[in-house]
Amino acid sequence: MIMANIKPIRPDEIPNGPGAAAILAAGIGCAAMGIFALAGDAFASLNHFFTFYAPTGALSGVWTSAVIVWLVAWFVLSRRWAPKNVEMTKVLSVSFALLAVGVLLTFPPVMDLIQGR
Amino acid sequence: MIMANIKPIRPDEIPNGPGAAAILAAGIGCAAMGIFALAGDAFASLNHFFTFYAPTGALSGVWTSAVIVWLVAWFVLSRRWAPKNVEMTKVLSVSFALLAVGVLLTFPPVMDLIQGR
Amino acid sequence: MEISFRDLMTVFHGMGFGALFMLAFSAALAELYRMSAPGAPSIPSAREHNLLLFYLSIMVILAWGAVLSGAYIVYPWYRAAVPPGVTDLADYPKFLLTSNPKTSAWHSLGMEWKEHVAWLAPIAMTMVAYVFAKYGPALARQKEIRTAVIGFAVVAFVATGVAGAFGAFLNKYAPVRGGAMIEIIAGEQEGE
Amino acid sequence: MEISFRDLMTVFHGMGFGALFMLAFSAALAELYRMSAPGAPSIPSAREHNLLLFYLSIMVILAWGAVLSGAYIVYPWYRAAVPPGVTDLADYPKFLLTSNPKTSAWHSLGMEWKEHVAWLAPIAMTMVAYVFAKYGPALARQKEIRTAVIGFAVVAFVATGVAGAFGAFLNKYAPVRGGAMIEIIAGEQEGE
Repeated sequence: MIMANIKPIRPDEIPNGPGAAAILAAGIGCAAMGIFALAGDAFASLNHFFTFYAPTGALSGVWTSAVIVWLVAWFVLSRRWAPKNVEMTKVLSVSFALLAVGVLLTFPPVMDLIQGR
Repeated sequence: MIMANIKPIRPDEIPNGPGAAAILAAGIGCAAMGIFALAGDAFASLNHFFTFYAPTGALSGVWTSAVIVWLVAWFVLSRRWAPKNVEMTKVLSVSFALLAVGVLLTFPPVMDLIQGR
Repeated sequence: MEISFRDLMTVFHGMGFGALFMLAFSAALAELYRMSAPGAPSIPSAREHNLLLFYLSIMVILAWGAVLSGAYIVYPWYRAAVPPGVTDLADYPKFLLTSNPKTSAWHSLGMEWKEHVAWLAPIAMTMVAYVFAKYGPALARQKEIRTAVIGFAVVAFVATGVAGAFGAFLNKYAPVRGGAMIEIIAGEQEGE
Repeated sequence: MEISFRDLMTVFHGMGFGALFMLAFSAALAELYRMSAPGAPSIPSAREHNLLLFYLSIMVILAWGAVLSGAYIVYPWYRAAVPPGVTDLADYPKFLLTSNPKTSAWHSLGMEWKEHVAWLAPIAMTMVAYVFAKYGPALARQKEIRTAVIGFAVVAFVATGVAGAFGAFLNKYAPVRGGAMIEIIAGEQEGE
């Protein structure tokens, strides 16, 4: 992955990899929440699929799936980046962009706009 | 007043008098709020007296009076204590006791208990 | 989606002033505690001091705004007397609550407590802000004053919490209502 | 003074978890900002560090508690389908709101926004607490990580604010209701 690796780690320093992994994973989780929310709203079949627990409806599957995506992303990124220093500026931009996706796609007027309602 | 004065003031030090005045005055104001609230509730004539602004009823006079008592107490204490060091431990005990009076007397079950309801 | 004028004023009172005031509390308490801790590892800078003083001043304004808007705008609607001949008490929250033994304590405990205890908060916070302005970091050497400042601030927080929590309940069980309707979003029919 | 079981659960969701979480925020933001400020006048002590970590951990629990209790306890009551033949929608808040174009946006904007955006908060706060645990004062030398931590925390705060504010409105205009009544204070007849 392009962001990984690079700067040598000073002995007294915690590498920025674990932090970068947690931050990027949180961005991915937030974006997943927005994307799944939109998908569940737009497609009846997905809405049905996401109904993990009937009384809570599609929300149960949307959040569960987003949380799984977040945790898997965190786990995978952690394993790759734990001992390294990564290009934090890039990680930061991507993470905030993903967070923005999550914020925008959970906002109903944006959801409706995308669906052409 | 027994609490006033005593310790000499070191040149690099702000005397505790202004703080003591503000604290004791706040205690007096809180107690006044409780006492006026109880009085307005217990006596119809006072309830009538406290109705400074009819739509708000007795509450308008209760709070206005308490605020006036607080500000007057603050002004008077400030003038007396401003340049001095006072016995802060005593001021503290009295202020917290007055605060407790305010807290208790604004609690309706205590109000009712005192009025024998 | 629309809201009545009285609802909107209640929102200003409860959320604009009251909730903002409460939300500001934890930082104020933490910073007051820390900056004036005896043996604090560092003397706060003038900038830190001024920032906290500004923050406390805003809180004082919010506290007075909350009690004054409550007492002079919302409370008169809440306690408005029922005109003769009116039997629907929906627009007279106090009498709606007291007309039923199952709800009367929301007034006789909740409202009566709230309307009085809330006033302790602006008095206490004004003192807190003044004392902090006067002493600042020197509070670390004034142990008793520091105790009083933190003690009064905690009581102000709790008093506001009581007022806010009962406010939320009262706003649910017997909301003030009426006045012109203000449309926030044009009506739409579809459901999902 | 009594409260229904469903109301009580809504109180746990909204006040016990949600409001407490929000009230904790300002101190968390202030301390995170301060402790990790580059050129901070002092290195936070281990005790300060552990205290903030403990505080953030409580916030993470409150955040998850708020969304989970919302999704699995309150939301099912809110969205319950109206059985055939029932015409009084009072116990079916979603359908009560969507049945009227003047209130439907409280659902289609308020609830639909709230139910999704609220989930950003526990994800973001979990990351914040983890990163603070991992780096602590070393954040002062990790400028980008610090920016991310504070940025995500602010978004979590705003998302919770949206959820909480709409929660308060929904609880007023279409409260979840029903279940056993729980008496808090025995009924009394007198009014004042």
